[in-house]
Amino acid sequence: MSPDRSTDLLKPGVHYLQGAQACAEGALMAGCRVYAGYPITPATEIMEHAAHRLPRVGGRFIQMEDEISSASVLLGASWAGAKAMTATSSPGFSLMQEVISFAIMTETPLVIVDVQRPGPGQGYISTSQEDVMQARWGHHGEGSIIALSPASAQDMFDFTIEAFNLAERWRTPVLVMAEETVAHMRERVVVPPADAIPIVNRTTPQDLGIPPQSYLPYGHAQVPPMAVWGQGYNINHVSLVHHADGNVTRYNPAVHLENVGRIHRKIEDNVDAIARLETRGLDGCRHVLICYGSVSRTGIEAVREAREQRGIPIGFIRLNTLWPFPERRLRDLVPEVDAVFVPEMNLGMMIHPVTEALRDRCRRVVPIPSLGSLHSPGAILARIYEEIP
Amino acid sequence: MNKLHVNAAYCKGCLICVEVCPAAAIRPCPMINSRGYTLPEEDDMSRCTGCRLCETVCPDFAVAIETDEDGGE
Amino acid sequence: MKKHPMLKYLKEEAAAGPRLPLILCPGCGAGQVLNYALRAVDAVIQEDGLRKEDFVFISGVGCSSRLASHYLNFDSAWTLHGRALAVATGALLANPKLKIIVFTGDGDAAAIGGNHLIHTCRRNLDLTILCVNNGLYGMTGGQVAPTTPFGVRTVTTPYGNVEDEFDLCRLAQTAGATYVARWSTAHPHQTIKTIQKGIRKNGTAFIEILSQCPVHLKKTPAEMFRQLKKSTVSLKKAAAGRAGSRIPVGEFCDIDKPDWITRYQNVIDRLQSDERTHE
Amino acid sequence: MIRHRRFEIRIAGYGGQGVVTIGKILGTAFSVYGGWNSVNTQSYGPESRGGACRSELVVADGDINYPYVRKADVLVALSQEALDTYVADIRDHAVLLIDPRAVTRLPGTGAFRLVRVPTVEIARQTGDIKCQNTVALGALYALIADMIDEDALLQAIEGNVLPATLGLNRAAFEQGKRYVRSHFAVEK
Repeated sequence: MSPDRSTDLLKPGVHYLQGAQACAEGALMAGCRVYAGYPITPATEIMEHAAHRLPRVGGRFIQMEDEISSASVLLGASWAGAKAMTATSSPGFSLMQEVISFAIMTETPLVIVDVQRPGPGQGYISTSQEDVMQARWGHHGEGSIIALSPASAQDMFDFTIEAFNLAERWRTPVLVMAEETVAHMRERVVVPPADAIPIVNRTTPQDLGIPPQSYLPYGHAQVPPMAVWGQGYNINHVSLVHHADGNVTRYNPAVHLENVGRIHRKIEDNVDAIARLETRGLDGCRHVLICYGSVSRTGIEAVREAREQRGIPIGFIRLNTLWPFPERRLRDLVPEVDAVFVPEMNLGMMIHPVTEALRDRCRRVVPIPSLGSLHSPGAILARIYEEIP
Repeated sequence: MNKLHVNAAYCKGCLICVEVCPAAAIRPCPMINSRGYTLPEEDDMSRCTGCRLCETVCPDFAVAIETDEDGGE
Repeated sequence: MKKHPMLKYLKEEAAAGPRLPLILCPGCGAGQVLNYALRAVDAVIQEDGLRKEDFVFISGVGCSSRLASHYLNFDSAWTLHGRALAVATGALLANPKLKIIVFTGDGDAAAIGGNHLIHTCRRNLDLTILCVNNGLYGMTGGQVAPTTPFGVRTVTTPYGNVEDEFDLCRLAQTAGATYVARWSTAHPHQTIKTIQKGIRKNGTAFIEILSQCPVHLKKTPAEMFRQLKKSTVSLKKAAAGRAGSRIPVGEFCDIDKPDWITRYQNVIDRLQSDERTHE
Repeated sequence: MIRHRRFEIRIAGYGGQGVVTIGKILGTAFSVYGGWNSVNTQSYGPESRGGACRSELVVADGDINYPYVRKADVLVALSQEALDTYVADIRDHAVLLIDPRAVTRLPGTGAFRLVRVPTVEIARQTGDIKCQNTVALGALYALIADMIDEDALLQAIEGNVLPATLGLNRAAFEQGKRYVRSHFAVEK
């Protein structure tokens, strides 16, 4: 039963796992065979589990000297053909931003898990959603990002697999914005049979019948096929503004716009294919509560109680994907409402894109902040009752 | 006789090739070219032993020595 | 016209136009190091029956790192400042069969990437590190580097450097690299042989190549080349106390010990045999 | 005992008593073998090394949204500090399972059912004081036996302890269970 003693991937069936373990197991299931990391609370359990399991599935684990090198390892591993992951917590996530920017520009599939803890500075080692803006805007330069927000141990398994699939599909770094809450809780995790788990692998030039002499590492399609090192494609990964063939000699702003514009659009144009959200009770609702991650567990409880106790017509939306932000979808789903409540474990971050999306759909947007701990349902409920007497 | 080939598009006129030539077979060209560089040129190629040190030290992949063997290929 | 023999390994023309000449300044030693490295690779390919696609070149940021920017007709990557060794670590872990050569400079390897250099050597990862040491930051305009000697004036030490320089070979050797050598651009044949040895070494090979920056040190390339030759001395003579102010060159160490991949593979094999015993 | 829609167990003591392991075993038993949902969390902070330690389990027959204990139905207190810290957060008529050697000061008032189990003593007699936690687990099981099968717990123990200690842990579990069954009326 214990995954610690299995020599293969996690067996189909019911397991009882910590979110951190589920995350590492999801990665292995998705095909991750290189893991590099640096210890940091509260993300360390992912790394420890990876250290334990990687050699048992024929992969390789390495503990690096810092978070920068951990993230850098993923670049080389990905180019050499492996699916690769690291996990860290907020201060380490800050250190990885340059690599994230680099991975966006070189269109390198890799997965970074951030088990968020509160800041700024060392802050504390409890739970947090304070990095959700850093996920989108922390890296220097343009270029969109994909960031997922798990809320349970099952999500930690499922979303990590999805993160690898999205990374390979869109040839881009993908972030799993976990929280201490979800990384440390133990819950039932149901593992489907391996053949029922969709696994995406990157498109190679061989897949498209492109021979080395006509291969363009940054061309052919909105998501260019990616050659693997060692197969004769002489692929050169480069983050300076480049032409489709990887040539960096003649910079000009038009090439820059084409290069970075495509990298940005391949994510943003496909927001509906990438982003997912969950809804409850939106029909006829007069108010809506929008949240993500573990706060959605408390949020749905508060919504249920508000409806049961006082008959308040309040709907519920959970953002499974934080970025790209599904603005159009949100506008389609939310009718004209009075109040929009946004509980977050920060002082109000995702409330900004929510407000921008629903600015003409509602009369007010109400932040419900919490720092360092998960809101209790009562805390959210109290704020709802305050606003809707 | 061996022949010195200088790729004028690549050569930046550092003249390390002239510096290293053990036989003093090549020399700086007295003319400055259109890119502002002084390129190497043949001096007395009868002295060239075909050691190719000039090729080996060239930072710009700009010089090449053609020997009789090359011609025979 | 006969072309330079190593051009067969470079991308002269590509869809978006010509890539050569190299972006480097006239007489830059980094171009020579590229020439030497390609000759070493050429020899290893021919003598050891390796294929061109077995080789990968990885660099960080700086003058020498431009060597892997987009010229090579090999698999390659021009990566982040200081992080080339970490990126190379990832590639090695993903595919240990790759022969990975890292181009780095003294700033890239010893300052911003100093920690990665130490730990790469300590782990004895099977990489060949070619550190082009010109004693300063060339690309950004000649600032002081960890390898700039005491007293030298640069744009950021206008009154003379108050710090001592790093001896990178001693550092790499102490940290655990299995093959450590130093030559200069003025030692072409020794450098080429040493790089071949480094590629064949199963473990971390750290090769420092003293190089010239004619632009920032304001001398002609030929003068600098001559000076490099004069300012170096063999390790043997240095050991006999005859170095004076000259820099020792030669092989600092050449030892045998299992590399990281071998040791990790032992772990994988042990786990699998444990599992078989239990079944 | 009535089958609660949501049932909350808090186990507290100090580091080294195996508090976290009991939580894992209980969670596995309920979720994997018992047909319930459960969420197991543990106190998390630098102070949890050797100092105060807490493990929580929320059990429900439906979805568990809020993952933490709000008012415990059962508080297992293995140290005085644990009791002092958490006794205020128990539901009316909750079960208070304590080791009387460790917990000597009890609240004067409050509606709770007290179950005193000398876990350390029983563990010593069973063979090793390290299995204090499985003694407490056996005692706890005897109190919630209407919610879960003994077999579910025994399977969960097997998956969560070292194979070499399995026999000892099974025996400790049995002794804890028997103690409560034979003393329950007295304690009540």
